[in-house]
Amino acid sequence: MTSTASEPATARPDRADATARRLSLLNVAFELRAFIALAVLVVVFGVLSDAFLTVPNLITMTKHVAINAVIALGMLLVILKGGIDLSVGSIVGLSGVVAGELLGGLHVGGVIAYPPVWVVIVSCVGVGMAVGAVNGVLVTRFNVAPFIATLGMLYVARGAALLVSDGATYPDLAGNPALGNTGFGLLGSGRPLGLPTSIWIMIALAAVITLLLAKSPFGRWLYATGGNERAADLSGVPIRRVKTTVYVISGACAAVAGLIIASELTSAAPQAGETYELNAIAAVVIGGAALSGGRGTVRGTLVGAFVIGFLADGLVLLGVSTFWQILIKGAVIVFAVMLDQGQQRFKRRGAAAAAVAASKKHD
Amino acid sequence: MTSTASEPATARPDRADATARRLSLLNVAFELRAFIALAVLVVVFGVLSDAFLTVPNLITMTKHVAINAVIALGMLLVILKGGIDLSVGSIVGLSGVVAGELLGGLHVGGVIAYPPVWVVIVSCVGVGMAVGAVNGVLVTRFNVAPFIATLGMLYVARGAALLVSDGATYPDLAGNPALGNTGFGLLGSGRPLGLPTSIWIMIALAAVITLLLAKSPFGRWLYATGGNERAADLSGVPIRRVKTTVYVISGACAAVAGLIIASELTSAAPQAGETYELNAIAAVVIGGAALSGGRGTVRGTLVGAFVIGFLADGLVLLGVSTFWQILIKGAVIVFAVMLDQGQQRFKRRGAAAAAVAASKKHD
Amino acid sequence: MTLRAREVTKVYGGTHALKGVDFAAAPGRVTALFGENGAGKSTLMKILAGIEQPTTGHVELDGRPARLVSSRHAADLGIAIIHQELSLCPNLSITDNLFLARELRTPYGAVDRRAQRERTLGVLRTLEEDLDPDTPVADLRLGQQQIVEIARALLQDTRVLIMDEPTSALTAPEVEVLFKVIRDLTARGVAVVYISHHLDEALDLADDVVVLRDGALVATAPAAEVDLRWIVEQMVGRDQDALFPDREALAGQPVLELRELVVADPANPDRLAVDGVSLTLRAGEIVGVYGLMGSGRTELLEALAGRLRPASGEIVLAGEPLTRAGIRDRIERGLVLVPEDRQRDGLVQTMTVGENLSLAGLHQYVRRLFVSAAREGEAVRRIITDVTVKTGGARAPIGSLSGGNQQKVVIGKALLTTPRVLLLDEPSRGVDVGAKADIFRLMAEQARRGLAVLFTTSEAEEALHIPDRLLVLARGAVAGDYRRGETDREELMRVSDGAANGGAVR
Amino acid sequence: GGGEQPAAGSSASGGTGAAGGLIAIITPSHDNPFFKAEAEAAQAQAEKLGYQTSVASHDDDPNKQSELIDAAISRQAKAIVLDNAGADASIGPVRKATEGGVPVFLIDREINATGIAKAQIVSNNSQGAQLAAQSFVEAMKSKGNYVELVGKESDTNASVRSKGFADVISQYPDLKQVAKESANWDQQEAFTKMETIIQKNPDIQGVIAGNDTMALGAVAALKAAGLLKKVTVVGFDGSPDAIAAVKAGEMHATALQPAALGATSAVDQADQFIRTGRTGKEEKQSIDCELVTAGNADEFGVFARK
Ligand SMILES: Nc1ncnc2c1ncn2[C@@H]1O[C@H](COP(=O)(O)OP(=O)(O)OP(=O)(O)O)[C@@H](O)[C@H]1O
Ligand SMILES: Nc1ncnc2c1ncn2[C@@H]1O[C@H](COP(=O)(O)OP(=O)(O)OP(=O)(O)O)[C@@H](O)[C@H]1O
Ligand SMILES: [Mg+2]
Ligand SMILES: [Mg+2]
Repeated sequence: MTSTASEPATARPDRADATARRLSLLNVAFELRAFIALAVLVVVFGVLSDAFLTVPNLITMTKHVAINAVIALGMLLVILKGGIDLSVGSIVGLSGVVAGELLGGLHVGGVIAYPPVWVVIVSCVGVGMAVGAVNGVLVTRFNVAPFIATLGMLYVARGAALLVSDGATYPDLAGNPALGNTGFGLLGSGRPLGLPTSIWIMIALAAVITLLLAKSPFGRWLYATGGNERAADLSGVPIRRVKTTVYVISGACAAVAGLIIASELTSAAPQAGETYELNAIAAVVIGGAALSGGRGTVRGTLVGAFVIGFLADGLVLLGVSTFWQILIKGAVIVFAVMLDQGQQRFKRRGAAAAAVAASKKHD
Repeated sequence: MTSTASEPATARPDRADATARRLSLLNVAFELRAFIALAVLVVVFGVLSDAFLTVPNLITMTKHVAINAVIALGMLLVILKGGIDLSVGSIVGLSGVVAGELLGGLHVGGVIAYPPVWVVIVSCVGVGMAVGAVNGVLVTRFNVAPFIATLGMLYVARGAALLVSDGATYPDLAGNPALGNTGFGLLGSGRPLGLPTSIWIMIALAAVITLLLAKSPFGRWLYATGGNERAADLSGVPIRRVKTTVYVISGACAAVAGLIIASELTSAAPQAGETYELNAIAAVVIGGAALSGGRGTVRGTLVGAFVIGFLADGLVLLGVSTFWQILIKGAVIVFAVMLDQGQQRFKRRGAAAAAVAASKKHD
Repeated sequence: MTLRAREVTKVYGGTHALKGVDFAAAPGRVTALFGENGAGKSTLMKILAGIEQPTTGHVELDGRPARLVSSRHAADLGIAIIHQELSLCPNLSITDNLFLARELRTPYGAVDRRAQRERTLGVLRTLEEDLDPDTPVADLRLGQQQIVEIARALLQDTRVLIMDEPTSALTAPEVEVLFKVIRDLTARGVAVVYISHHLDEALDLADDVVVLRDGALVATAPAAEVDLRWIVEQMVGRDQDALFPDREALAGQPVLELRELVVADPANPDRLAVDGVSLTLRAGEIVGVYGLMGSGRTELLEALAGRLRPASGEIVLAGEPLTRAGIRDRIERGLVLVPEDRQRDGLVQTMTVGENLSLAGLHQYVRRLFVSAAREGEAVRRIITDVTVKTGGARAPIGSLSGGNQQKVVIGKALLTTPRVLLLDEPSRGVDVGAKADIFRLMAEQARRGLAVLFTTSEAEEALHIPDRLLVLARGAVAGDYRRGETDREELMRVSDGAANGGAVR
Repeated sequence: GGGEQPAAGSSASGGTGAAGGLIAIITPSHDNPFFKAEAEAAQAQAEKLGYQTSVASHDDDPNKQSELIDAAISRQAKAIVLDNAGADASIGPVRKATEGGVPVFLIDREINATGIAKAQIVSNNSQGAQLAAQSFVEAMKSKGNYVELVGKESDTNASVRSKGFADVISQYPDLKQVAKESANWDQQEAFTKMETIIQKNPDIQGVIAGNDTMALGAVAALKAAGLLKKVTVVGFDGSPDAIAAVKAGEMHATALQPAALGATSAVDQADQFIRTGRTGKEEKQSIDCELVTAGNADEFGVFARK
């Protein structure tokens, strides 16, 4: 270094060092962003309400979270790809309606056949996958923007649900032992090992998708497609298949959520699931995923779903008015995502300060 | 050319030529895509319903279109920038509520002041602009993705509308001559030159925005920001100001729509405008705009709004069941956008075929 | 006006892009700035043009410290920059791009389109470019876009003009026009900073020479006193290895055959990008494709890789027709492309170095449905050594590598698919001399192992020295076909230029 | 706009003496069985009387309602049968229709104005709520903790019913309301909120809900928590699903609104008005709700006595 540089250098290192250290602390704090938002919620509600931090309440809230989490996990895949799926809420409704229709019996040439519950479940998931496949084809073959393709299917699937059910709610999905189609209710009310089935479904799905993303070629393809579609394409990634697949999985997840809801209520309404897509997207984004694709994790998405779910239930426990609930929800969504941005800015600044400090020391 | 190639070459030109000609005809047909969708609707409904093509009905339908068109014109600017504004529906509700509150009188230190109608209108538009400004700040200063920022504000603005009105509807906005605040109803029921005020507002707004986009530097900046934000930034385009401005305009447009609705109904409900953002986005995209930004026109957006509005009213005229209406709406959205894609693909294929044909002739 | 950087340091994340650099651009002189990829040339220029702020140090204008808060601010002070990466708005017309954020206005405040159009025509005339000012930039080929970028800088009332690789996409005649314009400007007292990896070209033009290495300024000299050798030495900090390794041609069996391949130009379907190309590629052979911008090299390679669908013709790989196969299929059968634009087509920026390397050959590491971390890791480590990628490890983010090293990652990715035919589209573009030599060595090495290599280049020297066989493309058709040593620079220019004059427009 | 349609105008004021023409039936979304039943009853009656019909739903969006009314005016409908989208927000559109020459017959929900609509035939929400609350109090033996689920808070019927409940229950000091939460008329939301409320107040003996959909959501939550046996659930509407639940002993009672009756009566009066220019009835007519309990559940069908 020349002598002109050394003078300021003697004065600066400590300051730069201190800044770097302070920022790196902040950094660690922000790293856990979504977790922090969650922790803040838990602490605030825990203090304000005795009922909040009890085991049964935590289980109940987690059960509520599970529905959004299941949809959000499918949404995560779509968002990782750089897409968005607005049709999931309608698929929730359609799936329930199909379950209701099938449990009520199929007219096959004059006689009524009652498919067993597993057939019903498979069919509902199949319907969800079919809607997802249409989304996928619209996006990949017809180059329709995901927002618009799935917006269209939002209306189409909802219309279909209303037409199938003729607008009515299927009242009793408990089945009839005589017809061999009981057991549907277990999905909602069963409690293997003391936890509601829906929580197990969420855990299993999260595990499968984590594995899929971390270990399978598909996961790698998905991150690559979301990160840079052209590069992925030239590397031989079957991008159309990847894209179609994520919509299909997202449709399946939404259908599962629809089944859980129908099973919990042992009834199925065609208007179920309205605006659920917004909650799912919010969970994924609060969980740190980028809407532009290529960035996001299962863990983050789960935490995002917990933030949204705990917030809603906590406000109910506190008896906050519905109107405030709506407003607070919006504020929390924006705020959680701002935290993320703040984190990244601090990270950049911290790293720069640290590097300057380090370089000064080497001189 | 080698002789091996000349054999198929003699056979190919005619076929290629014919293909090229056929495709270029198709091309012209597709050029008018959104217009065609509209024309098809008009013809179909005109044939199926006597009432459809009457002057009063066309005026009525256009009046209905105007509300969505006003919101969509604001949305167009946001989409041109490459953003999206999900909060417009809630702003519609909030704007009406603010009008209701102000027309009901302001408590200023013990006395109640009744602001004149123009103050009320300015205030409502101001509130819409304020929500838009918050969107803009979140997007530009805090780097929150537009989808998420405006999703948050969707809830915040709706919550605010419900809180201000305490969930109630403001019943009578006609004003009181004694208080000097009459005239609010004219916005909705006035008919200057035989056309409802809302149609004039739509026309005026469309003219202003067309001028803005075509003639003003701001228009260039907006297209540039949507086309390549980095390049625009490097060129010295004040991209933050451009981005913030479009959200503010979008908020203002939504507020105007809210005023029109409140004035037509001479009452204001806090839940007004729910899901209107989806109709506005659909209109803009059907009108040929790209959600990725930089492409879109006022004319297209208007046609898109007419497609959506005429479709809704036409289906009602035909007495199509609500459930089918929902499904058909989704299908039309997807189909109209597919037309666009199809057009572009045919264009490419047609030109390629023509080039091959031309080159073979020269040989 | 003298623009000066004083003790400028710039840190990005953990990277030191600049370490206390002093630099000055003097009025009426061309200062050429040299350095390897990642030496910090662009960063220094961005600081001088107000796009980036220095981490420490400052900028001086005529001896007084100046804080350039934005590119706009710098432009208002008379500092214009032509960016290395094109920064145009594809959806706007040429005129709109030229006047973006500096619109001429009518008395009513509207954009004065007529005046803008006139002045656009004027500046395009200066650059001897016959373009309609209303053409959307998206419809221009890369070279024409670069001309627009240059025209924009010329339109401003410039006192300091910074040109960061302005000629990377220009044809030889276009470069000559540009040089003429630059000389006019310096004669009027404008200070010009010129950056290029075409060292000879830059040295020709320069009055002063400045060399950066690893973010530090290592040498300054008048251009008259130095030669290419010296510059290269300063850049790499050692004697340069031979750029073009000696090798024996060892052509084996034919692996790839093209018959009468015709490809439409995807950007402008009215013309054919590839017009009836036939070619046989043999194992162990390196074939070069030389041509000007727009001669159709990229389209030829993209059609081979399966990215573009040929309008007619046949592609045969090892006896099997490939014409209908998809990209993935071709990769598995041994045909892989290293694309021209590594940022856009080569790399996934959100993934690590290792994940990028293994992406195309991932299927080889799959065990029972899952990617075996052990196998993948081993392959990645091996290839990092083989292609000599300088990186902090397989887990480093891809963005942390310099351009040359990123290019090596793209090549490494292709090699990990165990190809039979390696297609490289301008593998040396925007890559510094050191990395260039590495890449050519790699190509020779792969050919020795029996790969067939097909690469494109815009540099005559490379075209003459690297390949065993050289094709010259002009207007999408084969205009020349030579064995090594059968041709020279002049003939190349003539063959490719002649076609450019006849066919550049439509 | 219908000022320029003298033909329609005269029919509204004077009557044509003949049946025939179009009757527009506009209700909230048919995904609620109540509105579907009422629309279908009106349609059937109108067609029986020789009218064409058009059936549409405004989805509780006042603006969409206004548009549907515009459409009816342009089609020169003879009458509109309307279940409106808000007591205040609907005044303007109803006035517009009346001034446009199309008489409006309101069913199920009133508007906050008289003299505009030709008839307002509403089930007596207040009376029904009091009926339900009375039965609730009896089943609770006048004491215990209870939860109230309120409908969409921006909907008038939600507050009218809530007030009706309170009018009765507030007279019994031993009945303690431990939570009052809006579930937006929605089953899934009622389920979720009920589950959460149970966490805070496991010791509840009763749930009273502003409609049956929410009541059934609460039933599902209570069932899942194993509390249903101990908790009295009372709803409102008398939907077939709720009646089935009452029969099964899962709900204690519901107040049935005779939807079909109101709708049929509205069409009859419209017909009368079209032919004679008079309905022959007061504008405001209220139809009393009926209480459905296990004892009389078999007597009821789809929003009507069998
Ligand atoms: N925005 C950025 N963020 C992080 N690192 C950066 C950024 N821009 C440049 N760098 C890093 O700074 C160093 C210098 O980059 P710079 O672009 O100035 O090199 P250059 O000399 O222009 O190279 P080339 O010849 O390839 O254009 C490189 O290591 C590069 O990776
Ligand atoms: N309209 C366009 N928009 C964007 N890029 C274009 C356009 N036209 C051509 N290009 C790009 O410009 C380059 C030159 O065109 P082309 O591919 O036809 O010739 P080439 O011989 O491959 O030239 P080179 O490889 O030297 O760029 C290519 O990379 C091509 O993708
Ligand atoms: Mg550079
Ligand atoms: Mg090329």
